[in-house]
Amino acid sequence: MQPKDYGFGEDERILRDSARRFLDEVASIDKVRKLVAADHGEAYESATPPARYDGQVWQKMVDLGWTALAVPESAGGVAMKCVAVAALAEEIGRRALPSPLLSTLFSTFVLREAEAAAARPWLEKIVGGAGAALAITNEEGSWEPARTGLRAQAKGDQIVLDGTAHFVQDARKASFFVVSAASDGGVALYAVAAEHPGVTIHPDHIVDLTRDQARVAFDRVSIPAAAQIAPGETGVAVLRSALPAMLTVLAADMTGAAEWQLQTTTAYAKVRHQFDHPLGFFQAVKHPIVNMMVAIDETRSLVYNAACAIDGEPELALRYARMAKSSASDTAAFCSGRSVQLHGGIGFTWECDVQIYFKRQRHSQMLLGDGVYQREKLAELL
Amino acid sequence: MQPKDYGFGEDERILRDSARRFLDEVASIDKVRKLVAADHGEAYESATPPARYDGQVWQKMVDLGWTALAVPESAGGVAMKCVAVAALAEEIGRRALPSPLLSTLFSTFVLREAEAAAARPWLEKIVGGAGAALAITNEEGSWEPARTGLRAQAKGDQIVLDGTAHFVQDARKASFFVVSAASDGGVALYAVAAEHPGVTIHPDHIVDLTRDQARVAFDRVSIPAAAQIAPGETGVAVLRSALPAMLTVLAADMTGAAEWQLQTTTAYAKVRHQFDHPLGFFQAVKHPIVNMMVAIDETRSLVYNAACAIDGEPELALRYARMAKSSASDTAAFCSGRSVQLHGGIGFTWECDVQIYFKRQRHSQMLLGDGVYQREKLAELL
Amino acid sequence: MSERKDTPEQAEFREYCRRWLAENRPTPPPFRLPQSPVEVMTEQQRVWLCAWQKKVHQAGLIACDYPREYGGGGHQGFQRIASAELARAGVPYFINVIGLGMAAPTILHHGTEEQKRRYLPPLFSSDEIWCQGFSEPGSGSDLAGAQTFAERRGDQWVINGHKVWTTLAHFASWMILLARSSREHKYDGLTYFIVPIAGAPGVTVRPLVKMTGETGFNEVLFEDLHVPDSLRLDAVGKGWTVAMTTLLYERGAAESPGGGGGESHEDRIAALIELAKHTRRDGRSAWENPVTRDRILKLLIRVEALKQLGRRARVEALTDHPMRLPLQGKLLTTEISQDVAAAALEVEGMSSTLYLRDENAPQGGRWPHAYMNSYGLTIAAGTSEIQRNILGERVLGMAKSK
Amino acid sequence: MSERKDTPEQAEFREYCRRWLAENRPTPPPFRLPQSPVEVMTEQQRVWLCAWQKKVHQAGLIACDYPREYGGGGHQGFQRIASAELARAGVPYFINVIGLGMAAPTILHHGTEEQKRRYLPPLFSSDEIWCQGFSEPGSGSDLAGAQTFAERRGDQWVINGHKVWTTLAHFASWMILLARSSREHKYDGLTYFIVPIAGAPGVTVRPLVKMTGETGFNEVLFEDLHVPDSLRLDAVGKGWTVAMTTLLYERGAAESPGGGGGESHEDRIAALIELAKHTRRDGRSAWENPVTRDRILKLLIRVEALKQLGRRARVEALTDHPMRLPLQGKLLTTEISQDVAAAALEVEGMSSTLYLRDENAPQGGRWPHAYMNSYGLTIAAGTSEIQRNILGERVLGMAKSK
Repeated sequence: MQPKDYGFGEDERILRDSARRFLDEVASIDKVRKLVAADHGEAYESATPPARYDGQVWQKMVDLGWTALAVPESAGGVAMKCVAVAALAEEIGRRALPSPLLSTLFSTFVLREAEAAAARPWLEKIVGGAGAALAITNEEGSWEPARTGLRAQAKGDQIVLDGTAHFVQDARKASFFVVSAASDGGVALYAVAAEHPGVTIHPDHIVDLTRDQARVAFDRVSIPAAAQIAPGETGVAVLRSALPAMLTVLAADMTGAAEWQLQTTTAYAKVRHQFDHPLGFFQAVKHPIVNMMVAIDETRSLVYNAACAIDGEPELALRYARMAKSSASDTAAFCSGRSVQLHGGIGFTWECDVQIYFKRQRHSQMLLGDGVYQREKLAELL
Repeated sequence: MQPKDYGFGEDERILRDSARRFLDEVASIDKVRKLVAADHGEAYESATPPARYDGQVWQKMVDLGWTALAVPESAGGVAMKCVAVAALAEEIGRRALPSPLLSTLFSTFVLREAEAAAARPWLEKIVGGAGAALAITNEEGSWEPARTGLRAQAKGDQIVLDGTAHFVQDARKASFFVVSAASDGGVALYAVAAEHPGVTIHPDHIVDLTRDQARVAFDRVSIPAAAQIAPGETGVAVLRSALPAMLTVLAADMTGAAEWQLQTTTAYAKVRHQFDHPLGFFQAVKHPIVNMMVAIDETRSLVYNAACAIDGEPELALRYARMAKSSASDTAAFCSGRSVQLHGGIGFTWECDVQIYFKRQRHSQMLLGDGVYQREKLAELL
Repeated sequence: MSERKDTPEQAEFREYCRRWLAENRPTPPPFRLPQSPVEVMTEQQRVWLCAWQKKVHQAGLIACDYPREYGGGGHQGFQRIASAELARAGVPYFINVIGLGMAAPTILHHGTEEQKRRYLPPLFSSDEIWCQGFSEPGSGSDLAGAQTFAERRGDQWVINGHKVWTTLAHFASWMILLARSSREHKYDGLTYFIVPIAGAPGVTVRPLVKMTGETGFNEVLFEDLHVPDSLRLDAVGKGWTVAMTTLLYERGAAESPGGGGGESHEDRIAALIELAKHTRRDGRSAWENPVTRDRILKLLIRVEALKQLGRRARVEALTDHPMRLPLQGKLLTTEISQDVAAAALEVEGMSSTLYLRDENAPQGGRWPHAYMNSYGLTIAAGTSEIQRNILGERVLGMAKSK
Repeated sequence: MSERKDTPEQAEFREYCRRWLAENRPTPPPFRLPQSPVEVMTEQQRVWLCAWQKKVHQAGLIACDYPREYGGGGHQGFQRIASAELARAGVPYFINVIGLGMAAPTILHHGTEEQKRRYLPPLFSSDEIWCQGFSEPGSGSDLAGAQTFAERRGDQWVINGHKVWTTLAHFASWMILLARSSREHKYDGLTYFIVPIAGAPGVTVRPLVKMTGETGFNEVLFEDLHVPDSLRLDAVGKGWTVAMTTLLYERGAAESPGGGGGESHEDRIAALIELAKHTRRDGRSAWENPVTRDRILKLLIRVEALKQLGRRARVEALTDHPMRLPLQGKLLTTEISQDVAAAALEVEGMSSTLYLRDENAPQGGRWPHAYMNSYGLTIAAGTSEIQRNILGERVLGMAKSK
């Protein structure tokens, strides 16, 4: 039975409220701006694009137990509900915080579905604060679990990985990668340390200032066969089982960011005057802002519904998660556009904070597939 | 080379201006309302739905030569440019005039493409004032020329037609039908008098008050083989050649109707006061009305472009005509919705004239295929 | 099975509701019932529906939480249960929708003891049907612009004016009326009355016809209607405040007209998907057309979002502002209804030209009808434009647009 | 081949333009030229572009219809031909875009004989570059709210204030400036000036950075800048009227920045279709995804509509109101640009995260860049919201929204 309150109880509220307080302190917009947008030349003109985040803040997030949240107790985690994780992600998104938390959560979701003994040490590393990232996307940027840019071949008791994973998120903040590769038995999953010989990270020059992204090349990377975390017969299924939580947590992050866009645009519409009235007096400003709110509340409701299904009705989880991400993508596109437009000239400048969220949201919109893609996959579930 | 003025010269202007004067006189909104919307019970509750139009007005339209406009000179017509016909259709649409003119023009476009001696007497009938209608649509409401609800079989020097044509426009205002039927050689075309034995008209109960529509059943309808106006090898091609003009003229009618919706809604926004201001003061009213205008001007520009291509660049005609009808359908949907909404409570009543146009436009939107359909077909032409 | 955190008493009541509804579900009448109570027009329909409401009231499933002395059940938190069970049972709606949804709570909040005792019991039993006199030809969105005038003459009021869109006035014994008692002040010049309709001298009720061709609401003209001062609700000049109470409940009433039988958004989107799967054109179903399907799926997602919005509105920890979600309900409900119907017309293609009486019309011609009716929803009880003003001003705190 | 109804003289001029352009097409410079003149930032770019404009001016393809005594060609109806041939040849744009598009016509309409003789010739040759000082931090859409103050002191004016979004100010010799000369009247308190920028005491030019990470416009601060009264354009208090002249030309200038080289909507939609056909994902191209294709085709149709709108605007018999079509140009152009870029991002999917410097970015990363820049278009020179006000008021005659 569906809990009326999405299972969002006292524990979840405490986690969320403490996260709010912590982030208010360490991740104000001024601090985030200083971190990622101090200088436009450095952001976009450097030969090697930046991958900035605050390592001390990350260490505190680890100390607060955030990397252990989604890890099963058997691997030293606290195994909180997905609604708790979604609530946390919403707060992260609200601050546009650069950190490997989302990527690490995604990796956690995959590892905990793998249920192989080999996955356990990696989960323990995550609890200990190691950042992780998924390397499962091919050069087309496909989000189909069966499509990978890597090939795995058994060589005695070793497995050799070759190829390139594209669009690896937060690659330079991760200590290891969860990798999918085509093997003779199907798509198998592996975990590979970032500093493993043969692994090379080629950073992408991206628009988003709050993430880093890279192609990760694997050149005859040899790992022990025992390090396989899902064999070819189950790799696609494992990725698919992890997908609802990935979609939902990403959508939660986007909801938080969209809410920031709403609040910031509303605040501007109250203080900025034109034609002897605050902007918000004009329906051409007021109504689009209301439409932002309506879109956000639809998305947010779908996010908690999906999270709640992951916690209690797994058979509906993917369906609801696709709905949440479809809605989140469309909401992000709409709110990002309006947040810039309704700020007028200033909204179009580097110095205005809306650009930071605009870019993060455009990036998130495409991650795991945009709205059109989600709906196409949703149709298959009906 | 494309004429800069769409070939809309002096002759075309004179035709259009005289049409305006004539229609101002005979087809004011009050007269049209009296004709089609005097009583809601009669409109929607009669066992046999009404098919009202003003026969005297129709006779005057014939006297003005409107039925001869698109007919080749060889059949006694005046063969004016498509831009002229489009301009006339725009005026008809602006008045939401109930008449068989559009159906008759559609039939003319098909007959004149047939180029068979058999088509000529029917074209002459049209010049003489006979209304005609296409019976080419199956029960699915398909607009693919190759799909028909009728079957033709040769029996000696006779051809026997069986089956039902659906969605026949202005069926009860037509003296004859241009019919497509699957024959052994392909889809062939025939002309059949409405009173021919075996032809039965089953009127549809439709929403639109300004048209009548019917299923036309053909029960062993036997006609001379010489009455075939296009043999099976060419029927589909003939229908396809006629299609650009049909699409364009319909889109022109819809443009005129949308312009009426724009002007009427604008006028209401000027006189109706709420909160101590005329409605048009409020951007929530003003901006949607402006969006109506923008949509209409896009459509109207595409209509004249398509008409001009029909007159001079036939290889581009279908492409441009699909564009015009796609735009017209989307514009009609948008303007119809806004015209009701922005009239507020009164817009939702029978007594308000916007309902007449709303319903005509919803009908036109589907005729010959809606916007999604047009774009799907357009993709095949790129 | 009890739900949520029903108390033992409430669980027992829920059980009672289910049992009663299972045993008393009415057999459908031999004539057509319209889709909603606001379209009820015939005497035959009225009689049948009044009998049904009266029976449910007697069984204690209406007015459960009102005091017993006003015809209620005298309970706490029972109406929520009764309404949920009525909806679940899918039984017919209640005809006295304006009375239950708007007049009753307004009278409860603002009426005198005498007024409550006099008017509420026959309202609940539907012995007296109510209508609402707010809108006028010159004031739709701008309610406070009402010009219907109530002139004080001793202990009488003389009323003259013209109200429109008055649902059910043709059956109504009483109307809740917003009238102007002073021309000097816009908001403070309004006073709220209960006025007699059926048979009252000086009152004319005329049906208005909707664009759908159906009647269902009316215009009401007042020419020197005399009413005693005892029919005034709350103080002279406080009409706007009383009207705000009514409006607070109007949205709720529009959403769930006092009982079950209304079709939910989920039902509607399911019907649309069914339609798309069964509508074939050019060798495939409309559902197989990816562009059409994408449009439908967007709506399916919005319908789920709307449902979850309602669920989330009841979780305090997941709402930021107490009115933020509730105030979105009307806007979303009506706009989604409109979009669903429009999508259905796209699916139907040429068949969407066929109307209610046509035997070949898909699903009985419901979609062109629903599409036209949807404009009633986006206009009535505050247009979508006004709803956006309210959200921008009351929830987000932006400057009033007037 | 001559076109339209070229007179023999015009046909000859067209022929001359084509020949000259064929013979004088510049070889591309060894450094990157930005996509439009408003993004020109380096001295290297400036020198190269000024040389090009000067050469074209000397050849007689700039200012063709201005009187000879102001540096023009003294012809009638030649500029249309020259501009069309420049566009057709696809040669680079002219750097002095603000000067050619806005300052020159404003000076021609409102300047004194001396002003025209002094300022126009070096403007056309790009010996002097111009910028425009209208917007301020506190007044964007509400131009008449300008607070930059010009105080009269004898035959001098002392100017203090702060202008923003001043394209090309970093290279400019002169600025057309809208300033307040009286605080008593909003509209009638404005006066229009020509003021010196480069090297003028009291003037500070600081670059502003766009969200794209590029510079290209500036803020300009005035601290006690002294200018003689001879730099005033038209009468004291007539600044608003003069500014309206400038705005009338601004839209035109924004659309065709004084010469060829700009990419047309047709080029852009063709690039988008090309992108869609070559972007493969999950076993098919983006063009084969019907939902994506439908979105692109809608845009293709709107681009054709926009082109035809321009064609129809020149056919009097097919326009109802002389300003109806021209006033739609800016709104449509900018919103379609935005929609085309957004559709391209959908096509690219994950690759849309890659920016200009990334070697794997499709089509060089142009689309994320174009998408961000498109907000400059929908905001600058009157936001889309303001454009809709103008259309509703000036064309349809609805009440002013303020």
